[in-house]
Amino acid sequence: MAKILMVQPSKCASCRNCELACSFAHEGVFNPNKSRVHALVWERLGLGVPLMCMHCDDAPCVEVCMTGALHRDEEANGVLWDKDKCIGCKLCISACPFGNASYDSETKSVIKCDLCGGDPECVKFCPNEAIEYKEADKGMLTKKAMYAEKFKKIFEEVE
Amino acid sequence: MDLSQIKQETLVVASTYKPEPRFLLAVLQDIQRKYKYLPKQSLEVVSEYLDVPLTKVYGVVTFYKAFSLTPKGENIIKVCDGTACHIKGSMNLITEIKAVLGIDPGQTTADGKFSLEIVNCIGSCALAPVMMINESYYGKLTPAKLRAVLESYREGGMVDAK
Amino acid sequence: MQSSKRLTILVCCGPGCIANNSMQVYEAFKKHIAGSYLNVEVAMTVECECDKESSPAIKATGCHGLCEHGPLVTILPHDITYIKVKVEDVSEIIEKTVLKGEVVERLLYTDKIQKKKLVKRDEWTFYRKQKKVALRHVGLIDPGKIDEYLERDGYKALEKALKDMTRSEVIEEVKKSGLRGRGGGGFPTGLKWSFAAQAEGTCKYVICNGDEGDPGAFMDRAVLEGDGHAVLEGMVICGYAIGVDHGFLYIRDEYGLAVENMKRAIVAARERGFLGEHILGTGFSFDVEIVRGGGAFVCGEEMSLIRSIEGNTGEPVPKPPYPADKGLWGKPTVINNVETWTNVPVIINKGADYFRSIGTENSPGTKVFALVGKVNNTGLVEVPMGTTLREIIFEIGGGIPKGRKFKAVQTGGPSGGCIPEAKLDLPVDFDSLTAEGSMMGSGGMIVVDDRTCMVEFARYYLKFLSEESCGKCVPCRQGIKTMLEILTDICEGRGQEGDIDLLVEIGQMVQEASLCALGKSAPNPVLSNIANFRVEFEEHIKNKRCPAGVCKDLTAFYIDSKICVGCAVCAKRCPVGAISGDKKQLHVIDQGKCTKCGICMDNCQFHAVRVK
Amino acid sequence: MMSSYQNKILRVNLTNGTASMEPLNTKYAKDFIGGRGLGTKMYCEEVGPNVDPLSPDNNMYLVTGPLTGTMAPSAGRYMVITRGPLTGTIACSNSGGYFGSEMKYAGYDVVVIEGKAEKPVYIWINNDKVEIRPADHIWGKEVPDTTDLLKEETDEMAKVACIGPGGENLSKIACIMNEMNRAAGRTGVGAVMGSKNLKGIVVRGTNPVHVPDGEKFMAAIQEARKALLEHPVTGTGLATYGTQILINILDQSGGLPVRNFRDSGTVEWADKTSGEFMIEHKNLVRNKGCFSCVMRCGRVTRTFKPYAGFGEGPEYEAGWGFGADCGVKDIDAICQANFRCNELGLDAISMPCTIACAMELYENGYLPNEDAGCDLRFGNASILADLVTKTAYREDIGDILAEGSYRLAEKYGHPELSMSVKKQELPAYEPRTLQGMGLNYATNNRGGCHVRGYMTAPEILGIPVKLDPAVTEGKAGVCKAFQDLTGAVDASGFCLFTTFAIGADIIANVVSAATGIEYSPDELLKAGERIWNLERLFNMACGFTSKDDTLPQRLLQEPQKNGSYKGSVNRLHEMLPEYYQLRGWDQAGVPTKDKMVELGLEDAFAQMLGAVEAASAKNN
Amino acid sequence: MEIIIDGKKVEAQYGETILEAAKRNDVYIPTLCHSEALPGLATCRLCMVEIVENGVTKRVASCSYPIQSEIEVVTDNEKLRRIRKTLLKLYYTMAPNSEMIRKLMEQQDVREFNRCKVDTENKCTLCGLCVKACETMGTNAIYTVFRGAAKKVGTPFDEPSEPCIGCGACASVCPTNAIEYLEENGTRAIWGKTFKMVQCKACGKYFATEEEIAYLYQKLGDDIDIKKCETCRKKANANRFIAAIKAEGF
Repeated sequence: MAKILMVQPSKCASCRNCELACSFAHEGVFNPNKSRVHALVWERLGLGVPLMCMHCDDAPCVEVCMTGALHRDEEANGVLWDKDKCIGCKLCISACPFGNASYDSETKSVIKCDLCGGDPECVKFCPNEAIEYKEADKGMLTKKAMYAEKFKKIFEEVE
Repeated sequence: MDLSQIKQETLVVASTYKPEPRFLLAVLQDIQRKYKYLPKQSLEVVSEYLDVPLTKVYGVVTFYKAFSLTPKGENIIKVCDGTACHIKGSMNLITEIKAVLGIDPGQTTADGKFSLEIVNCIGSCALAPVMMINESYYGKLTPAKLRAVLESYREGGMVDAK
Repeated sequence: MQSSKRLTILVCCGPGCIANNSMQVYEAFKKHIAGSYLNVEVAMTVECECDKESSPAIKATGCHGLCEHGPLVTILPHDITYIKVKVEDVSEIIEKTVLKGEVVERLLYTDKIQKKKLVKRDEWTFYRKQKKVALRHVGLIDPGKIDEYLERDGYKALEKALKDMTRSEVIEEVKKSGLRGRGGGGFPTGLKWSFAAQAEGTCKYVICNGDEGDPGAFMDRAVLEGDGHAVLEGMVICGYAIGVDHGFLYIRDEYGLAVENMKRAIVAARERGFLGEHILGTGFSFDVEIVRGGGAFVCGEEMSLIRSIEGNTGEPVPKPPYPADKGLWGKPTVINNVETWTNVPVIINKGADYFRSIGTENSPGTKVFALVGKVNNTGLVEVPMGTTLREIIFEIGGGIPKGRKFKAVQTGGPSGGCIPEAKLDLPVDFDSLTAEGSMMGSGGMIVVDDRTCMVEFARYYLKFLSEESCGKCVPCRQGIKTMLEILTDICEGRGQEGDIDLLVEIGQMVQEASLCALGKSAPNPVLSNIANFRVEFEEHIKNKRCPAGVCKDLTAFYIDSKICVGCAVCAKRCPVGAISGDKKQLHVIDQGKCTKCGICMDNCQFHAVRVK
Repeated sequence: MMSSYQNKILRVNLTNGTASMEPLNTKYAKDFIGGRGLGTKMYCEEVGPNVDPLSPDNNMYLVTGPLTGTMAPSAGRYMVITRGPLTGTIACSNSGGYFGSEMKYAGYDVVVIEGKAEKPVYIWINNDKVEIRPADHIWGKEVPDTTDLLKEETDEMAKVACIGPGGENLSKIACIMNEMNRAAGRTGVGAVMGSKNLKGIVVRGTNPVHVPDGEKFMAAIQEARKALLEHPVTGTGLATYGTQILINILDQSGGLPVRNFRDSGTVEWADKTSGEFMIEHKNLVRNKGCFSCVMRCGRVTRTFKPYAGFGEGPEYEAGWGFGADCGVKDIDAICQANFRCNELGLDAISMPCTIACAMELYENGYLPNEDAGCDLRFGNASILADLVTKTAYREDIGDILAEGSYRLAEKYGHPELSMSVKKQELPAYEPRTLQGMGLNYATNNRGGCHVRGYMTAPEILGIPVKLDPAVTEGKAGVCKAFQDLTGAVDASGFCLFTTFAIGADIIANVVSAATGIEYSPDELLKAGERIWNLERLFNMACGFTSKDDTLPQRLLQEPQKNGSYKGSVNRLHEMLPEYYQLRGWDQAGVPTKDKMVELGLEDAFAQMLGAVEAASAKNN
Repeated sequence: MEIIIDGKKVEAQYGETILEAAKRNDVYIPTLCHSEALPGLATCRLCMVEIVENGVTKRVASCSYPIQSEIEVVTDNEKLRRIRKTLLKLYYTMAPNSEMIRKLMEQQDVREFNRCKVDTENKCTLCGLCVKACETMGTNAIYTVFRGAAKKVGTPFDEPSEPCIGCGACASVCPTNAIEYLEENGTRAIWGKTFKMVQCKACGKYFATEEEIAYLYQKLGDDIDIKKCETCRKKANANRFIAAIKAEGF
């Protein structure tokens, strides 16, 4: 079974090493603004939540992409972005219900998790094991689904 | 002309073709023939009828020489600038027409009587330099002959200047 | 030509003649016959020994070729041809020639080479050197009457192909004939067909390219107007050969008569079973649809034309894939030009060997040219490939008018180049013209004399091309624009040292880098003019002088006092009254008033008007 | 060459309401690295000695290090350099969190604040757009509300450094808070900001920080990361228990100061205030790290009734301060008081130490009841949070607490009861047990402070080697080495805690890879020494002499009451001369010219001498 | 199949373009109008290479020439350099201030060409990527109008184009940054059309045009909820985690 990224915010130390590792791996510089993962920090709660593309099975970003730049890659078990095929309409960014993609107008790039080709930097550099990349056993998938279900409910309440 | 009438008429013209994009040129040609130009409203109707984006309709209209977006004068002068006519002095005709009517190619006189166009070969090279006014040919023109022809149209009639 | 004994009046209604009021002449004949014939009917019949037919036929035919002298009227079976016939001549012709068989001397053609008036058309030097294959029926038949086509072996080739030949045999025959595309490129037609036949996909198309955009060419128009069935027959044969059931005829919308005549031809062919379902009772079906072009020279380029049929702007797309693989709507498509199609029935009917017997080894058959410009016999000519330019211009064309000096002949239109006097003995075929930096093109042949400025002439073509380029690729759009700017500078006295080399540099790049044939050939007029008339360019740049007296900023006319006889023609013709002088006295041009139109120079029979 | 510096300085003048940018002085950057070093150099150049700390003439320098904003582990720090109102020395206060790195991403190595705004303002730095905005509506608000409001008004993703009521009311123990709970805590820098009518600085940056050679840099930091993660203290200890783990360690070592150092050594209930107990007692919610941190010593904590609250901390020194030093054994009360310090923007070391001082004054009867307004006896947990609040707002007794322990004790006639050096309160390490720490306190350029030469490491923790705390021999050398190393670490952007696991070699390696300037470990230490000496020169120019290199009397004379080192005093006199000598100073603690030339500080030295002469001339 | 590029044997797939094969084998060929997302324009002609196919030597645009036989490709020789240089002179007259053109000129060692009129205002080289992008989006808001030297990219009658959603894909694909695109005060302006932007329900940031949102609803159906900017959506998402964590007692 393919691996998936698992995030446990309760373990996040808000150190944002994930952002640094990600931006360095992808951009060659340190710039959290261009990271594919963001540890959003609630200062009052002292809580960080690392967020990146959820690699949805039926991803709206893929659906709106007219050139196939965003596509589901079965081998990677994720939603990948092909720079060469992107025309910069940026609709994927608005389409993502989780806000997990952004656009860098300087480099004309969609900034979005690409799973680092199977060895995610954020995972490697997370000191607290808040982000893990694991074989998705049945239990974890259920957990992910459970999370999603729970969030959906809360989301509705928030809205 | 009132807009709804143009729309109505355009639709009538367009409806003689199946609503397929490939008939775009054909429909436009028929409308051009009807009005001597393509009213904006017609383009919109055609765009909708054939399901061709208006941008593309406009792109096609401006691409081909057969189409005009501005109304034409009562009499359309087409001066041939085919090669044979060119080497036989067609540009002198243009100069002369400008002197007489005060219009450049592509323009229409203020009184709406004449429009001037430069066209590619009209296949009458033997009569070079040649021009057409509406459907009539005037060949082997000299500035003097040209002036007479124009005068005759001005008076509303036409003259056999051949 | 005398195959029919029937009394027939042929009125040329080709484009040149129509412009000379030939339709009115035709109408006048009809009116006169209708109004007066009853009186002469018996006499006519007896005298003419016509068979069962009882009334003379009046035909509005396609172009006879010698447009310069139109309208041309030929009376058969007497085989008397009159030139420059006016409406007022009609009653005299009926009275004298139709009724009595007499010749009206003043309407006869004076052959300048043979130096005598000639009655029969075939005797004219203009026709003697010609060989009509593509134009075999044009001018002889009424295109509106399918029977006239049938009488002359029309649709026999189709019948032969359908009933006696397999598809591959048809293609083989065309391949064997060596027929090359008459639209300009000269690609072997049979090969093109075989590619399309092999291409995958069941839906394929046949297209006739009738988008004759060359300024100075009108042979396709003549065929479409004068012998549409020949085109249709060629297309149907191709359709059979490559397994297609649908064809398109793309005709310039400006060719109103051609469109009308082709429409009628299609209807008639359908009625007779040569088009439509189950052609000639076989299982083969094929139909043709007319598409009117929108007026764009680039649509002569096959991919552009295809895009145009699809309802798009006529922008070319990169090749390969070629239309034979991916053409109209992405399907395999054979696209040939009008003249190519008309040759097909001849090849099938008479065989490839016959066809090969005409013309040269590598360019068999004939080629139709529109011979225009500074030549006496302006018009359409068809000659076997290999005929020399000299024969065409000085024999068929009758040489240069007004005793002026031949300077060059431009072939291939905007895609071609100029050929100077030194190369006049060049046999005309695809390869020899290309070798000279020109090309066959669709068959425009423009003769220019010493009153043509070769710089301005190149500029003219570039101006044309800058407007006609679709503008898609940069070398073509910007290259032409830049070259035009430089040439305009040269013509207007702003030429700079190095401009010629720059033109060559850009020109060569445009040839190499352009996307389609329009761009690839666009620099030809400039490059060939530079190659052959470099001195004239240099004269413009260095001495700010236009030797031909065309570029107004670089021209001043004067009247040579040693030559002027004071005939006052120049003064009379001058549109601005810039020339004065007493009768029989030296005339003088007022440089302040002169607009440099050159009319004085063109009209002075003594060649007294000179360029400073 | 591409380096991790942004090579740009932002200068905001609040008097004129102007903002300008200028290039970084690369020579200064090379010699002083950044942070504390670069800031001090700039301060000395641009301001000089003897400026009233709370006057508009006192500039404030927010300075990042070359590692700030990079992925160097635990290196997201910035420094505030100014002249401190509490001590009158060069003040330099260090903070972590995200503010420093965000400043770097906005494109600045240094932000200089000059002058004084007429009315309360805040500065909004959005990359290269800089605005000075009115802050009347926020003035008076506590730190969390201020932070939220400023972000709301600017950018949710922005980072805020601000003062609370403590700074507004010019408390000399006020600090600058960033991300609500991170503090540039000591020497009263919050009051400097308050004196400028500057409520906060909001910064948002989206620019990159480059390194000259990515591969080389990553290799360097990987080595550092590995060392940090594998070390028991930095890898697991701090993450699990935070710095509060030291309570039990110091208590067991007999080095825990108790009740304003009166009952020092050990206290039986110390473990009830320890990091371990906070876990047991469920105070700890989770651990937290600053930007790029791998040690994650931060504590997210909650407290229970009657001291219910939520916040961060405490650090060991604050926990000790409100705990052992005030004689309080209720962890909830300790935590809650610490929360209040953060919310109000007060130094959580000086604050409890000042309270402890007040308690002793009170118990001794020097501080009258009517002034105290409450039962100020040691161990009264219920008054802590309230006293913090009163200090920030300068209410009642708070008005004098806000001045720090020295001025408090002085007011009530017993300055010797202020456990401070150069008027700054001593932190949680008993110099009578930790002899070397005593030397560090005494010689420290910013007064009573543990983070300039953390002698606890060798003397208690055995890092890098265990030294007997009771011994004075050799301590001068160790102390100097620690001080110099700390100088370089503070300049680089690294967190001082990294030095538990990594030494000058690795640090030099990382700094070299980031800056593209090759620093050998020796050169790095030399830079640290240069910084230390420049600070010393500044202080001397301000009138500080070797007389100020001392400890409170009690520590030098009064035997320690409890613990393993019961009966000991600090033997500073055994260490100080050696220390001066090792530093290349004369017996009066004045830097020698030769040493100054060696360090390239001759200009500053001349300037200092000039100032001293001018001062003595004025006195005469 | 095997082809030869610059003397080196490389593997190529039947039907792929020369440019693709070259790129895969790290052979650089200059391009301007090439985009893998919108292939086949072949308008810039900078990618001309020389090939020998069936014994015939010719120069072709590598971006669109399919490999159908074992050809030999030369990507750089005197003739090709001359073509590129001359071509770049023309580019200079069109878009002298475009960074991309300047870069290519520098790379190909071409100096400023001032013999002819230089359009200092212009940056567009009419490569056609914008039109193709717009077409790909299915919006068809812009098209090439007129032809030849007068050709330009535009909207019908030069008026704001009704179907334009303001996505800016055209500007994004433009290699010479010729398309102006201005976002300020809650509006976005492009191609003469000014769009009202939608404000994030949470933070108030203007994040998309109304038309873009409508387009998305049309594509994705009404289930999708686009009322917030991506940052706030991310925050909302984070909030869901936080709520869950809170529910579990921190």
